[in-house]
Amino acid sequence: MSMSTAHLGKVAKPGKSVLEQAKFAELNSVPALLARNAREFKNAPAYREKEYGIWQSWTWEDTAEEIEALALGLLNLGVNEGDHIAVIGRNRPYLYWSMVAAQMVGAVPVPLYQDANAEEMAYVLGHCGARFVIAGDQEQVDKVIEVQEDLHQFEHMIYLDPRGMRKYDHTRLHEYEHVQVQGRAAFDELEKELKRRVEAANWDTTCVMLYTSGTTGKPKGVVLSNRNIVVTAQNSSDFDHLKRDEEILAYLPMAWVGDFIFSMGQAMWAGFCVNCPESPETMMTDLREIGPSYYFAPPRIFETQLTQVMIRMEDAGNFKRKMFHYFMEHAKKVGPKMLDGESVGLMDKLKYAVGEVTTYGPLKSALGFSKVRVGYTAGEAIGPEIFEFYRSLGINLKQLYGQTEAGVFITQQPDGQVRNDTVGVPSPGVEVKIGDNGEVFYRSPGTFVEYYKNPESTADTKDAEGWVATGDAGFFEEDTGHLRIIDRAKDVGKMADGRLFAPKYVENKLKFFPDILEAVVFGDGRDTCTAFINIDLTAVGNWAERNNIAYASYQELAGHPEVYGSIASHIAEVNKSVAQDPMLSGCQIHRFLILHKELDADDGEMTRTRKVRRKIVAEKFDDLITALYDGSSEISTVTEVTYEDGRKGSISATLELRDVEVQADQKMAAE
Amino acid sequence: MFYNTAGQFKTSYTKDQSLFPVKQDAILLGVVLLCAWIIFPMTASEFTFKTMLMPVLCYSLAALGLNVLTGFAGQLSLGTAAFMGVGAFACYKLITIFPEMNIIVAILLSGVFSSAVGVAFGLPSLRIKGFYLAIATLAAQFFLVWLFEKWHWLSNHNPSGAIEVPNIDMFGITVAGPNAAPVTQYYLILAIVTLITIVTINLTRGNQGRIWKATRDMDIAAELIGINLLKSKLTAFAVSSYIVGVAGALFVFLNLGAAEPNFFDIPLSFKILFIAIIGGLGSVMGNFMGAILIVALPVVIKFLPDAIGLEINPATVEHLNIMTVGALIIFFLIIEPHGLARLWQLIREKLIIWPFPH
Amino acid sequence: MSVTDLEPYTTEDGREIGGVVMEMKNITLRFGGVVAIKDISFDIRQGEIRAIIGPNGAGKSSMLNVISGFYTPSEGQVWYQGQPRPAMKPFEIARQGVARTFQNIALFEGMSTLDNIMTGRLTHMKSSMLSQGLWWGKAQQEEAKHREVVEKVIDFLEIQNIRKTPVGRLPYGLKKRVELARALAAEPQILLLDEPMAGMNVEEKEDMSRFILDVNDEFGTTIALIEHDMGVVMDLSDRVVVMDYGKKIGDGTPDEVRNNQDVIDAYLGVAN
Amino acid sequence: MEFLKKLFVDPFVEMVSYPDFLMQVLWEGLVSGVLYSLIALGFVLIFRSSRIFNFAQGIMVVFAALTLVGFHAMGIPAWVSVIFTLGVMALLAITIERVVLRPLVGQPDIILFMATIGITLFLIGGGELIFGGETKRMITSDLGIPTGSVDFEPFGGLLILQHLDITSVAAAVVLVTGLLIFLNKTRMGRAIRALGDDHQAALSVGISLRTVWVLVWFIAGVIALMTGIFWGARAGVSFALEVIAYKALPVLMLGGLESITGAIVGGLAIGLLEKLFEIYWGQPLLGGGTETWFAFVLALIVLLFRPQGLFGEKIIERV
Repeated sequence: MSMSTAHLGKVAKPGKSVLEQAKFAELNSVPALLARNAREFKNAPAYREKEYGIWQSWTWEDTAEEIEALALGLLNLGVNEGDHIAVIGRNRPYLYWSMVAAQMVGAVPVPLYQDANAEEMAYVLGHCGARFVIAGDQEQVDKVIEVQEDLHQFEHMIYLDPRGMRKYDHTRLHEYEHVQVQGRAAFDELEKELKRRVEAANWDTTCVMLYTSGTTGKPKGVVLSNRNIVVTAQNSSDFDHLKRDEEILAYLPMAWVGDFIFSMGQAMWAGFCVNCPESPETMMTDLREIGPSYYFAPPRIFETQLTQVMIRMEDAGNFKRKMFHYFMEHAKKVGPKMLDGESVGLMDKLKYAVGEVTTYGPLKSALGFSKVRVGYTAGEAIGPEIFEFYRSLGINLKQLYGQTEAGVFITQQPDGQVRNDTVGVPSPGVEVKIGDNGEVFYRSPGTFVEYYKNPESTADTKDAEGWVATGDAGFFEEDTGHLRIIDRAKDVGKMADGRLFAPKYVENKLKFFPDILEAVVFGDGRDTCTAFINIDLTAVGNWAERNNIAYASYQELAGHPEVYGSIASHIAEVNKSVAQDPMLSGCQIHRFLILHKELDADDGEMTRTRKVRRKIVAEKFDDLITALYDGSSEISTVTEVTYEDGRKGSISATLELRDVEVQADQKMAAE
Repeated sequence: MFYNTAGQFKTSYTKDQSLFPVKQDAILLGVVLLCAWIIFPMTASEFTFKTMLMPVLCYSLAALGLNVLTGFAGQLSLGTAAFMGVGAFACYKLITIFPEMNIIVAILLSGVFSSAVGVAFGLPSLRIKGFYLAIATLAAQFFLVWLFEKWHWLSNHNPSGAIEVPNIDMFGITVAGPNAAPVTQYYLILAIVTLITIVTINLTRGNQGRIWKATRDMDIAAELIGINLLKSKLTAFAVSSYIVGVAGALFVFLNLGAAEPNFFDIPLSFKILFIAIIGGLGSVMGNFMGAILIVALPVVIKFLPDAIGLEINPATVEHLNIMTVGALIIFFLIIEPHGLARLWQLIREKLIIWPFPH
Repeated sequence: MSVTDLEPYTTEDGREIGGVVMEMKNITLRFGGVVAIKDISFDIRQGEIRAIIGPNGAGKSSMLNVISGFYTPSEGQVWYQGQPRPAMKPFEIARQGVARTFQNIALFEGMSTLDNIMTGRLTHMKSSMLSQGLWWGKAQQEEAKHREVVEKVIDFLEIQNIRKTPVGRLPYGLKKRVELARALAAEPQILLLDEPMAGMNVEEKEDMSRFILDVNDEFGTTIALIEHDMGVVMDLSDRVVVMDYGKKIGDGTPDEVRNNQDVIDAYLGVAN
Repeated sequence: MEFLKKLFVDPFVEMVSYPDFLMQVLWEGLVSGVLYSLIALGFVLIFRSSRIFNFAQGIMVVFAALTLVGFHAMGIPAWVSVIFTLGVMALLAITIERVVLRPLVGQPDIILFMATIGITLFLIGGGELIFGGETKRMITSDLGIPTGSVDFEPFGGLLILQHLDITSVAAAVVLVTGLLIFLNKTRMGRAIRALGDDHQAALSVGISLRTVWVLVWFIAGVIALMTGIFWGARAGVSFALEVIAYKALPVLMLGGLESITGAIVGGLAIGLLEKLFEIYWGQPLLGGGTETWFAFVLALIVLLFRPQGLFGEKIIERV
């Protein structure tokens, strides 16, 4: 057996590399940025990956060499300009490089969600007509092989991790390193062609194609040009003063536009280092080790972390717990103010300093946030307590509003103007307007080119002047100029009595309670609103454990009368708050039930980014909705579920339906 | 708390295996070294040098030597003092026979003799294990001390068998003997102790350290994965006895100035063993903590009654001291059998995950 | 495929099986008056997975201990790489490329997972005590070089997240895996596994089987294992030796052994 | 040649020439040996029942003797003092079990060993604090132990047997016999013996481990008192006596840590041999004082050839 430590030797550089030779008129493509970085930042770290116990590092020079070798290898394999190259796998430097290498040879990189099942993968691969696939490991290779019969354009697959691959038929399979080795070997023949292709890129050629998960229907391929990505990266980097020495952790799906902008666009523009975790399981450890200075996470992650903090603190000794609560109380009072640059009293400052040593500092260290200079959350509304918790620790956490079609940025919060309920001001270079129906429109250099092979949808979304409909309803606050989002424009409906029905608005309020994981509100065109609730197993389970409540399953816990009671009181509280606003007061929830299963992407009830697919849920649980409105107090139902391994099964349950206290419409009554 | 490790990531094995992968530990050690090298010498009185600082260092070094054998290689020894004696007597003979020899060289060389004797008494370790071996090391203890007394050549025929250190110069400065300045001697001891400590840390964290620990943890498995047990044990005896011998020579030549054979008797062996155990078996830094405790304790017991105005005669102090040490050993074994070093490790871990309990 | 055919061949799943790498010739082992092994002969071929099975007390463990050199046979000889193996100490045999795991986990409890696996490399490490004491330079480089090999093993066996955990804190199943890692790190010619699945639950057994197959497959390591879980053995191994009361009662492919009447009587009959 | 003659011939010539002196030497060796055996027996009992290598055994001897003398000095009649002292030893056993052993159950052997060294120091310090450091006289006559001697004249020479020594040998024989009967015939005794082989089995007899521990430590205390009385009568009572405790250690090496027979035979052998060596080789050739180490070196050499000791069974190692 051999576990030789020698790597496949790099062939000595045969002369000036293509990236060094190529002439770029402007910094108008990712390869052009790479060439600049290799030239100017040379030995600064560009990528790191935790592997084999240490952070393997590549400088910008190394990176350029690696990417060019792969690009040559791709040419050698016969990649044509305009070909689509799918990239599937967890965040690894090699896969980021694959995307740049694809751009170098004039092909279009198409990153895919690695947890997509074979069927979903087949659709995307077929839709974009990928001739080449670059896969991370055996698992991804197997998925593609499973569906390759139906993919008429698919020709070659390159895999990264050779483990378990030895016995595969290698007529159409290639190992990543071998592709590079062959590419390097063919340098002399391919040099000219590669140079030509690299130089052929311009502002309007395609940089990347990203599939949006889409809340309804099949995913759409969003074509983003070099202009979209590079200009957006430049503007947003300037906005937050991102520099070469930032550290980020690349752990969000590579197929998601956010990751592409942060880990590719901004990283290439600003020249900072992208760090990839060892594995999803070690993500938190890796985060702590790296200590990123620039960090992005969806609200869900912040929420999970906060829940973890609270649970762990529950187990702490009396002294520590008291200390924690005492200083957190103080932090809530002065932390956000200090972050926004407001002045606070000397005593408060001193107390905060003590808190920093004993509580905030250690907490930030434990969470890996010690060095975060700029943090963002987006995708959904974040709970005010959660948002405030992180801000009060002194973490500069901000919100932004964006979408794939915009190359992420539409609005974002400048430093010092951070609030929970707005999404900030239009990003640099972005114009925003509000339509007659309240829908938000934008126009920017980041605005996407088109939906691939889908001119109708393109036309539906983007008008001739370049304005893009976001599909969200919102308004600008008059005094601050900040944008506030209410809900999806198409989800904002009318109650039977004509008042506004904004389910998301209510759902978000509900989800701010730690024991509510998801909520789905119904009521469009009806007299009253009702809701499905998903409890948060971690939070509720923990509560059950502390109160010695035994339960055998999620289902049993969900149906527990005490759980019902506490959820009912949460809803009543939300009703009070909803009732404040006359336009929305019709959205108070009159009846609810707690679902017997978690909404799940595998069952099609949510998107892969964990947004609820409202329509599918409504269809699937039709019987439950009927019961919510017919006054019955109990209903038996059978639901089909898909297990992790793809098998299907069904679960049956009898659910309780419960009424909730609602507020009389105070203002209307008063008038 | 204090241990914020965010951003301290390692990009090479060399860095990951460095002495202090965590920055804060390096800072802490820096502070300790600063105290040892600059602050203490600037502030200490002659008395403090002679009765506190220097004995702490010598005891630490001897305990470090014992720890190599017992803590790392798992071979319990009760004969440490005798090997210190071998070092001291060897050094005495070296400077008698070669009066021109540099004292540092003589001290470092005297360890070679104790090392050789250690290997000889270590030979049975392959066949004799555990407590049987511990008793066997007592053979060395009693035999060697007897030899120091009876073999008058060792003490240049001093009828009492005692050795007395003459005045010795090095580069024009008196470093040993009655005329030497304590601060000079302190620095010499400190330098040698620092050097040997660093070398020992290196030995114990690398391949040799793993070989010893494997021998200690499970000798049968160790042999079956390719460890030559005899070699492993004998190297442990050799290295351990070397360090112990140097500690003995240092103690007598640079601190005490004279010693009788029975100074190296079994109570000293036990004292070193306590230091190693209270400090923590299998630890390097623990020896220093243990030594500080054991040396400081009598002083505290002596001065504490004074401080609160109690008159206690010296004999009583001595008895109280012995009793307290005994109680302390039991106390430490009960609260943390792995010694002060482990205690510090636990505190450190707590600080790292602070404010979380786990 | 017949057992006596010693030409190299390729298995159905594409593994290369070579010539005989080790051969037991008429091994007898006695402890005082007790005969643990009685006149047993069999061979182990390059690249194969060879199992030794038998009911409790059949002498399997003693056989493995003879192979690893822990016991010296009272009679008979072990031939290794075409030569009779002279009487040697166990550590010398380990240095010839024979690595093993233990039925009752024999990890070094005072060390971390990483250090335990690093001990597997010690037969390959050369730097002197002196250079180790000085550390910076040769010893440090050597340490890093071997760490790299060890990390590949850690990656292979998927134990990255327990790298720096003291092994004393690990659950049983993981300890077994760390033991395998330690043996693998030695890059052995022959890997001996002493009841690798004893005391494991079904899931852990599946994992362990996969790792054993992967090791054999990826590195071509010759593996000899003893195990009394018949199902697992039959799935894993190329050839099986069956022992009972210290005697060999069967030898052949899993299918042959399964149909051997002596084996059915002595072992399967009892087990089922 | 001359040297070899001194080493191998002269001593034996000496022995044969003065057989009465040889007998005297053997007798004294035997007396010491009996006391070594007693102390070793204390060790073995404790080791068998709790795997504790009780380093404090020697100091218990001194402590017991000091307590006895101390009580007597307070004007308490000698035999009442003995009973009080036994009470103190019982108290000590209970205290040690509660304060030291119970919290340390399950720790590695070396930790327990260290704890007994801690006990040793505590007892030394405590004993000196209470009773003072100076050497005291054992209350031999108050206890009714005869102090005269019996003289024989074998082979025309002179052999003097001290009454004290005869009494101590006799008392030791009685004590050991009693102990053996206790260990073999009573339920409790069998439990103690069983504990050495199998904790579970001992527990199934229905006797709690703690009771057994207190009991063996108390028995060790009784043995200590007895040893203390006789040794103290010969050499005075002070902490210098602890050296005899070290003598029990090579006895244990020779006889094995768990063998009661080994302790007895080993003790006698070492007592005899070290005396012979000292008189016939040590004093004429080596300047004397060899008793401090002879027993250890002897045991070491024996162990090199028989690692399991004289009475241990051959160990078959398993993995």
